[in-house]
Amino acid sequence: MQKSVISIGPYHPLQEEPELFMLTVEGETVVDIEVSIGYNHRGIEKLSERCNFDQSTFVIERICGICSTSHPFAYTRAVEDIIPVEVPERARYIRTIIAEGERIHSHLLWYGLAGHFLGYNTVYMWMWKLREEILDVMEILSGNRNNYAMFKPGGVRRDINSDDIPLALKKIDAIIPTLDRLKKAILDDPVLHARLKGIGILTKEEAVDYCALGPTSRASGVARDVRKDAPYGAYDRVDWDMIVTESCDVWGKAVVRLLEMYESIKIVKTCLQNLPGGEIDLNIKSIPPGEGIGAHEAPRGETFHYVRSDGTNRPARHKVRASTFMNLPTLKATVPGSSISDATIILAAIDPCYCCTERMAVRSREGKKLYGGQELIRLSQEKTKKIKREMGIK
Amino acid sequence: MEITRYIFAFLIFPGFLFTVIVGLFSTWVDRKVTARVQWRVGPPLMQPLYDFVKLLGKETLIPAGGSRAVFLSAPIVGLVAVILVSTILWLANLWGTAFVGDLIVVVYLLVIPSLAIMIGGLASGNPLATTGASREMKLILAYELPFLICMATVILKSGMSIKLVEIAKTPIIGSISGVLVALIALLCIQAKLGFVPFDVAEAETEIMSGPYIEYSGVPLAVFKLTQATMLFTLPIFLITAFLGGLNFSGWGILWTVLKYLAILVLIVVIKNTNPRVRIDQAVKFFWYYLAPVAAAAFVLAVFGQIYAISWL
Amino acid sequence: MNLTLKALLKSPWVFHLSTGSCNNCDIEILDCLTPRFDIERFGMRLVGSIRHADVLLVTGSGNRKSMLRVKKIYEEQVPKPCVVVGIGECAMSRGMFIHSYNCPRPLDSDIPVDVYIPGCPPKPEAIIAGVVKLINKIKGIE
Amino acid sequence: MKLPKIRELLEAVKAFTHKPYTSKFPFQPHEPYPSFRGQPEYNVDKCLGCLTCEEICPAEAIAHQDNTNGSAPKRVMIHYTDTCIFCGCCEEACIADHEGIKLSNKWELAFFEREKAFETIEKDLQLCEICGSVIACKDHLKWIAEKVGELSFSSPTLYQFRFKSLGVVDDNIVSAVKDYGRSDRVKILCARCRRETTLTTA
Ligand code: SF4
Ligand code: SF4
Ligand code: SF4
Ligand code: SF4
Ligand code: SF4
Ligand code: SF4
Ligand code: SF4
Ligand code: SF4
Repeated sequence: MQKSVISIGPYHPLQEEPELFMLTVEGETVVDIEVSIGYNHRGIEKLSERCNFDQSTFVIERICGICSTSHPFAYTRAVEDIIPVEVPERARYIRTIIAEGERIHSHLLWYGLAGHFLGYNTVYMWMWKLREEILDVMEILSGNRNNYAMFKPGGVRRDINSDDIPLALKKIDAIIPTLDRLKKAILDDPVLHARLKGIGILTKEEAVDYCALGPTSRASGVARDVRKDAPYGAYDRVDWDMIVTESCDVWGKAVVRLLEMYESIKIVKTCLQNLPGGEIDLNIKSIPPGEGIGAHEAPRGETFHYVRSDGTNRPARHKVRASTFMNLPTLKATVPGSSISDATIILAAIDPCYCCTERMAVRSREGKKLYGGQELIRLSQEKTKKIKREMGIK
Repeated sequence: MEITRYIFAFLIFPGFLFTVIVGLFSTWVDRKVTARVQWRVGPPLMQPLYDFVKLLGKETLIPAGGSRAVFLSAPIVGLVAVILVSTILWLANLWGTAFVGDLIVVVYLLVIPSLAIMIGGLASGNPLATTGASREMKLILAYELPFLICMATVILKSGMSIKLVEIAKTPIIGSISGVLVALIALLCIQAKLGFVPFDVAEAETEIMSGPYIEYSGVPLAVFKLTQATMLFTLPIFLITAFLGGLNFSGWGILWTVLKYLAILVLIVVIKNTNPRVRIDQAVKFFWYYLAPVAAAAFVLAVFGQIYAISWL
Repeated sequence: MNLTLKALLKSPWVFHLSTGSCNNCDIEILDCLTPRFDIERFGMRLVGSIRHADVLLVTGSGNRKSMLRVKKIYEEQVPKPCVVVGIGECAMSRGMFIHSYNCPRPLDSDIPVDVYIPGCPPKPEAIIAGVVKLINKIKGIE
Repeated sequence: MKLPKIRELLEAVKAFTHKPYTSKFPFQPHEPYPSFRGQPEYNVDKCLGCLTCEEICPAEAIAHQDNTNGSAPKRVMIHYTDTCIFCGCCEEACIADHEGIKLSNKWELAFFEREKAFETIEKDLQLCEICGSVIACKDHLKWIAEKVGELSFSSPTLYQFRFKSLGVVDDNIVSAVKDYGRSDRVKILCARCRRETTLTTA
């Protein structure tokens, strides 16, 4: 059959962010997928290196709006790892509250968007209606609906006002009955089952091979979660469960996210109720030379930061490895062979976002790919050899 | 004189003008009910009209690769077909004006808007529009089969009549087979309207409005108008064929309006509580599930007719 | 005021373009559609095809690669008349990314922007208020 | 229990029969939560013009301009609305008890011309009485003098300034002439001139 290329993006209602998926299709069947990103590249790592350690949190926060807590969380942990210090107990709890609040709103957001991709706009509206309440909670606690500006190396920037806690708890409690209803509705919906089950299969082996993270891997039976594997924040102080399913398909990912929301609600509530007193900040004055790593289980999987300090007040090197970067290649395993309609929801199922994933491929003006990752590495190696030759180094 | 009456009927009442006005009102009902089901307020009453006027005032861009004449005429063909259907239906219901076989003509005419969308999409030369057009084609093939069986049942139940006037007199819904075919026809109409779960052809998040992708300005306005008038005409068709037609004497007016609104709301609620199915699932659904059920209903109706059991 | 413009103001269909943002502004735009804000009350709709757009909501810091596209979209693909709304600090001065090597110029040096809505991200209320402000301005001038 | 589609329909009916969730905005004003981080605003009375906020601002949304021409030298503090990311660092760092610049609750900030997207306050500047270069804002010097109390007598700049602000010494000494005499030492001086006078006068 004749092959044609359908491009999704860079501006497409499927995505809030610009990126380009080139689906090679035969009729309605996708045979190959290629991802072209770079529409969102802002050179964050370099920007971070020109800010001081404290200011960097704001750049890092703006890697992405949905992980606007996850990145600062991982970053501050990396900086604290350099010194090394343990943040005060109250700060740990506050960090956990903000991070889990973000997970709830992120998963609700995903549900809404997934519904939207399936033409099920009612789910989109219903879910985002709940999300509004969570965003209100975030606004009460942190002063903004997104980009919370709460994290700083050594603790948190702002305290949670104890007067606000009852209101926040009330708002969280208020969404639970509706969430229950929607959960049951989603789990029972025969059309959703027909659309989501058995598509976009990522087997356990593939999940391991591709190093899939977060719900993408947990839906394939890989029980991995930084919050459990190497607890930090207040995650070892509260009781919660890791959600793992074995179904490996898009449905599994949806179920994982659905159930994870409940765990997050549990964590946020426990933390708010048991918020310990004390300091919220260590007032770190200087960062010694050295290097540190920090990880945080973002809504989409482990986010990882590496920071090197040379003793000045700026990071000498800051490296970000975000979850979508690892999840994106799994599309190679899941998309080919599906139909165009399924492809969109499979793409959506990893909850993709590229703000943090911007890497490089070279294309000609006409969009023909000239160099991919492999070629670029080869070119780089050749150039290094050439330079070495010129400099007379063996 | 006769001819002026038909021209009047086609252009003003119950043809173009009337259909368009009530059609736009129906789109408003659609959007309002959608919004309310989603906990929203929804658009103001005049919104569909504003949208239409605005589109008329916008620039019309014509894709470079496409065929200009086909691209521009497709929407008009679709619209004219719907207006014709509407005129025939209303004339039959109101004044009993009818000709033999008008049911068949209506059924044929109702395919034309979908064909127009397809042709327009193909003419724009956009790969996504082409995909949309090919999906539309598959969808037509899918829903026409059960739809035609339903129509056969209707003809059978109304005493082998293919005149709308006579069909409208028999409320077919009053029997088991009648209920079955009415429900099936409702789903077919959902597909004809291109509503979720059968909006595969314009699936915005998959193929960016499919056939409409390259349309802007006036032709887009005409397409929107076609959709609006369809939203008015198809429920009326349903009422005529299954629910005993329109009645405008005394309380009948209220009853008619209620019937119409009920069907409209039903369609909209179905649209809003379902995800979109895949095209292959849609085809399967219509062929493997609805068509056999429709056939069974037909058989029931045949038995009913032979043994004169009215509730079959 | 002529009829077309009046209808346009009553039914602005928006298309959303992100030029390298942190996503938040984009999400807040989507938020405007949801039950709490429901911009359909004002006849606004988010459309899927650029051909159907009256308003471009642009977010993001003008990344090199996406600006090429945005310019092309603005100049060739959007049916005129069309207004451009810059949303978020990124779409004005580039906000946090002002020193980025990949965001060389602010948005308004490439395409004209009719109204700016500051915030990082702006509340959905702010986005609505900004658009209302623009509508009032257009009404006032005509 | 499995109830396919029933719950959706019930929720739909519920939504249909209940009042919409939609807020009344923009027909009724919207009031964000008190903790909301809105537009930062200078308090011209509290701000000392110390530039800490400018230094700390991660987005470089704060700048200043020193106008030394004219009789009343002024420092203009500029806050760029089109750059600020509402992080609150400036308020957190402000040396005037976090009151010189404060995040307000204002969120409705849309504007049409970006050239005008800034807000300013003016602070009186103290210039060096010899070379005329900028030392600091008057309020800032006053603040330092008050902070260090009698220790300010170790710095002529500070105590002179303190006297002047108390009206003990005439405010209008204009003596942009270097006399290389000891009297230079009891002037309000910039660091450079202070060093020079200290080293060169006996
Ligand atoms: S994974 Fe997605 S949400 Fe998280 S930082 Fe990256 S782009 Fe943002
Ligand atoms: S890999 Fe990407 S993010 Fe890293 S330095 Fe290169 S361009 Fe920047
Ligand atoms: S070669 Fe690859 S793994 Fe090694 S430092 Fe560079 S980017 Fe990292
Ligand atoms: S203005 Fe702020 S929230 Fe909006 S895209 Fe830019 S960084 Fe993100
Ligand atoms: S000595 Fe002066 S410049 Fe240094 S930190 Fe203190 S006030 Fe700032
Ligand atoms: S709020 Fe943040 S970005 Fe805005 S002026 Fe203050 S420090 Fe700068
Ligand atoms: S007193 Fe506060 S507001 Fe004024 S310049 Fe200093 S830090 Fe900024
Ligand atoms: S050595 Fe002199 S010039 Fe340098 S900081 Fe100290 S007082 Fe200022």
